[in-house]
Amino acid sequence: MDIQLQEVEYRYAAGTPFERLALKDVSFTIPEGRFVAIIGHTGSGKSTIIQHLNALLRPTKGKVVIGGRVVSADKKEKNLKEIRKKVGIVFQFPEHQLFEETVEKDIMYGPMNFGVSEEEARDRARGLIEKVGLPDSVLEKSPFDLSGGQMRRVAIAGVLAMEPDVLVLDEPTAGLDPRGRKEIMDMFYALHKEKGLSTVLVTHSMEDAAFYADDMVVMHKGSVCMQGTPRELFSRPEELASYGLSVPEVIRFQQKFEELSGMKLARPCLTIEELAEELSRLRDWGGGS
Amino acid sequence: MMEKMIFGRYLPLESPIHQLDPRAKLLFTFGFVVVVFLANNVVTYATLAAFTLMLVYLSKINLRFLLSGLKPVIWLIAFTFLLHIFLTREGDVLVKVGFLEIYEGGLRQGFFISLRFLLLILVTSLLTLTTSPISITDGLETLLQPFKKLKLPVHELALMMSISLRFIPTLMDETDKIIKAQAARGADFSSGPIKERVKAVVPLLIPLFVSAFKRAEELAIAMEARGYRGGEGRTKYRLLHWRWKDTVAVCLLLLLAVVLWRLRS
Amino acid sequence: MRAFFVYGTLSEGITLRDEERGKFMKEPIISIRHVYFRYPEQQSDALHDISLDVAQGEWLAIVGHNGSGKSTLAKMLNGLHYPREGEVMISGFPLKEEYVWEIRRRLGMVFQNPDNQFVGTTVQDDVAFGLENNGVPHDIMVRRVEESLQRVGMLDFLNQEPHHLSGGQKQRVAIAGVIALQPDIILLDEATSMLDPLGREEVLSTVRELKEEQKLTVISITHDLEEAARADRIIVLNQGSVYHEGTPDDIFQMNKELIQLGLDVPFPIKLGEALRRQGFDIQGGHLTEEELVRELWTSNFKK
Amino acid sequence: MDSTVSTATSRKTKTLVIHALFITLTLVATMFINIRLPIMGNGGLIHLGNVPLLIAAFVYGKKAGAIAGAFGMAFFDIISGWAAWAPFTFIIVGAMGYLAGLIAEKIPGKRVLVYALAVAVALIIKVVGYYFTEVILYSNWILPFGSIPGNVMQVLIAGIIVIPIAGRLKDIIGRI
Ligand SMILES: Nc1ncnc2c1ncn2[C@@H]1O[C@H](COP(=O)(O)OP(=O)(O)OP(=O)(O)O)[C@@H](O)[C@H]1O
Ligand SMILES: Nc1ncnc2c1ncn2[C@@H]1O[C@H](COP(=O)(O)OP(=O)(O)OP(=O)(O)O)[C@@H](O)[C@H]1O
Ligand SMILES: [Mg+2]
Ligand SMILES: [Mg+2]
Repeated sequence: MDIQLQEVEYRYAAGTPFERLALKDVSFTIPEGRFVAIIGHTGSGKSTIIQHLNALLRPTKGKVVIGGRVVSADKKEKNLKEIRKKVGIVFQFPEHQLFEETVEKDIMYGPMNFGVSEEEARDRARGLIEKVGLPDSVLEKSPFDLSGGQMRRVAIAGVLAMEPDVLVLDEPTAGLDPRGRKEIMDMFYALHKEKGLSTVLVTHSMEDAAFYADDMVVMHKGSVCMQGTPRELFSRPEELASYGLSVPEVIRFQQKFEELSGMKLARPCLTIEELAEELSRLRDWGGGS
Repeated sequence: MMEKMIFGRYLPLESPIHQLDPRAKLLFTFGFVVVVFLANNVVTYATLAAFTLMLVYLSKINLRFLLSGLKPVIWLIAFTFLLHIFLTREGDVLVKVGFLEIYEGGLRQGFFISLRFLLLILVTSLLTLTTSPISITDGLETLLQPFKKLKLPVHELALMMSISLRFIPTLMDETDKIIKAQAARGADFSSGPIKERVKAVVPLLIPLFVSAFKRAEELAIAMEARGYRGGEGRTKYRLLHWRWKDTVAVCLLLLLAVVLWRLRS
Repeated sequence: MRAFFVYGTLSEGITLRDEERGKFMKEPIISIRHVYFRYPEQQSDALHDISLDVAQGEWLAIVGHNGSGKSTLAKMLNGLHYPREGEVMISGFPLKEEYVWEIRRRLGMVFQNPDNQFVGTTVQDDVAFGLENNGVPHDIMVRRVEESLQRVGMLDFLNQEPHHLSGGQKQRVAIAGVIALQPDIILLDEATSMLDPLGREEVLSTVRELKEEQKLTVISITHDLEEAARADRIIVLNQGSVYHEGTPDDIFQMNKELIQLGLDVPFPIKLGEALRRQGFDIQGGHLTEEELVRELWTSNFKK
Repeated sequence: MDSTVSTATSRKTKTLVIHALFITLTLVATMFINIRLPIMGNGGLIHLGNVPLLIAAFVYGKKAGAIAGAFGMAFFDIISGWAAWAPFTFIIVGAMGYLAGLIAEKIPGKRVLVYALAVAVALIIKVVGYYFTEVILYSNWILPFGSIPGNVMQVLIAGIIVIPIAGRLKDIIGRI
């Protein structure tokens, strides 16, 4: 299922004195099965965009096409549930949405809203709790008895339980320690690979964008200002800097090396391993002479 | 989405009324609410209305804007008017349509009471339109000082009000976020039978309260870490200045009271 | 008992006690000796036999996994709870109920969530909050509010309400609120963890400048290794105990061990490893990219 | 010194902050959290402002209930064009919160029944209180009957929502 944004504009509090233009003329596509990262500094409109991906917000101009269904300003769409079932969003600090008496019930809440039977929902909860790296015994506990990181995992399981076709993540690792971050990101990546799940990641971490994404969208003041693969975009560091963004450490290191040595690597490297390999290739081929 | 609207009632303009000390405005408003009840004939009501219009003029607030803010109560005023017309049977019969009779007294009564109502609301609205919530809190705190002797924790009440003001936008945002997070999980807040709708707010309310508890905890810790230990020994950053204008305003109200007292029948 | 009135109505922050304390300046500004702490109704200690010193003017980073006791330690240093056992001296005062207000004036904290520590309805009210609590006279207060906002670069936002500020701006206001009290020590408990990279950098460079200007001692609790790497010294907490203590160089040599502790290894070290695996000639761990670039170049390419 | 965590002041500060946040919650719920009932045409919008006040009363007791109700609702009146009602609201809704809290604190027995009783008492105070308020404001004895159904629905629905979750919330805050 593809999602297309076509010339989307969004104004908060439209028609009041407090109106605020948050998105203007935003067009891009999230192709099925891809991993797309959206980056941009604070207030650039990232969270506003992702709320359009499952019709939580309706554009004030332009349209959003979600797997064939059109959401636009003039048409009041009925039955948005169908869309929301297909596009799952993990919001920032998803642990703030937990409310049920037990972890199991909380995970079952989403699927049951979409008409999944109780047994089926329970099965999904049991299956998922391990996927998010928690022991079975957690299922019977109250979500409020867990640590922050555990709560986050339960909330994520609650979204995964809807079995969406597209998974949207708004800074899913904020506030976790480095190990927690890595575990959660690796889990999303594994899901993406295993199930071919389209994934949209909003992040402030250039490292994560470089490491996980196939495509990147850069936002600035409510517009899309750059689009392309991480390799393309990260080879334009000055431009990124003008939007208040940086490049991953690996790229920064590569730049420093190229500056000092006056040599150029074959391509921008996105991971440490890649950089080490490229460097050794450079050394063997000629740099070392 | 709604965050900036809340303080929308306060219009930061530069007018003689805006510049008054909040204490003066509070006293004036409370006084006015009492004085309004003095009016009981055409002359007194006309005086009162003229006085109110003068206040509106001085505040530099667009009358149309002011009236548009009264939408929620306008129909009530109209309804009061009609009821009084039909239910008061005094004086001559003016109109008679079938069994409905409109008396002169009814018309007058309906008109007066609706007007009184309208004026009350206009003046109280003026207070909130020309005074920021923070100043109102400050003003109330100072006005309530004498009650400290009666063990009323005036300082705590004022701080409580200002913290609650400060958290309005934050908690509204929070509400909005939770509504969206649950909607993304398929919660439906706007259809189905009553029972479903009532049940649908539980996933909103529990997280909202839990986050408020957590906030309270963190905020209290932050306050103590910054040396908060109750009202004793505390100094104040915001100081109010009572000027001659404020005295004039209060005197004006007294004058109005005397005039009305004289003119009422 | 109302001690804060005597020293609190400070004439520009220099108080009797401050001068008295000057004699012992050589001593560490914070010393913690064999401290134990347990939350009520808990089975195990949140802090277990902690001993450490903080020197005046030092930048100390405290790292550790989620739940390792960092915030518990931070709150203790501010007298938000007291040790069950052990001794703590802060800025010349023993950590006891009777001195707690003195300590809080000298050790300012900035917490993680920018929203939950903003008390005032506007920026200036918020900065004034701590001054009001300490009974600072009005004219001094006005000047201090202005000065401290100036220092953190937020003077233009005097009358802004918090919901019109970004997270980074709110944190800078929080810092202004702390330095308005002219403290000796400033303690950041993951103060940048909810910010975007730009906001994070703003806040940290603000603190760095202040530290130089005013000879502050800074303790920063963080998950951000780049931030920790810039400290003078790092303390690693693990399950309520001090696991290791040393310069960033020392700590980051621990490498694999850090990962076991739930932490990460800084980028230059990871890259150094990878390069060595590719047969590059790289000596020990480098903490900065510059060092590594230089060594990589000089000993592998420039022959 | 064994109880090493909360000193007397910190309890006071926390209570203050809790009260402040409940005022805000009452206000926010009154303004923004609505249930649209399928019945009753335009009057079918029921706000949930009574929910936080009842929760404050059940979870934190009479004082919290009174403060949340009195300040939160009166403040709502002031900023949304109902300023003339504010003083009455302050007393009526304050009394609702206070009595609901008092009943929840003092009367033993099955929680659900006690809470139901508290809601019933709050309902009576609201209906009677606003009836007389409007008698004064409209100078009329009949007109105020018009607002009774709305008032009843509001408290009733708040009660239906709060009674099952009050206990749970109390439990949750015990842990965090
Ligand atoms: N509920 C709202 N009401 C009014 N304006 C809003 C609202 N939410 C966001 N905005 C405004 O819209 C713009 C885009 O906000 P958005 O939350 O999408 O940014 P973001 O890129 O997600 O930022 P961050 O990195 O801080 O999460 C900002 O200028 C913001 O102030
Ligand atoms: N109020 C409390 N009551 C009971 N136990 C607590 C309380 N606060 C913290 N703890 C426990 O004390 C331990 C240390 O917690 P602390 O908050 O100090 O960790 P931290 O290192 O700051 O973690 P993080 O990186 O998540 O902020 C944890 O096991 C935690 O569960
Ligand atoms: Mg966002
Ligand atoms: Mg912590």
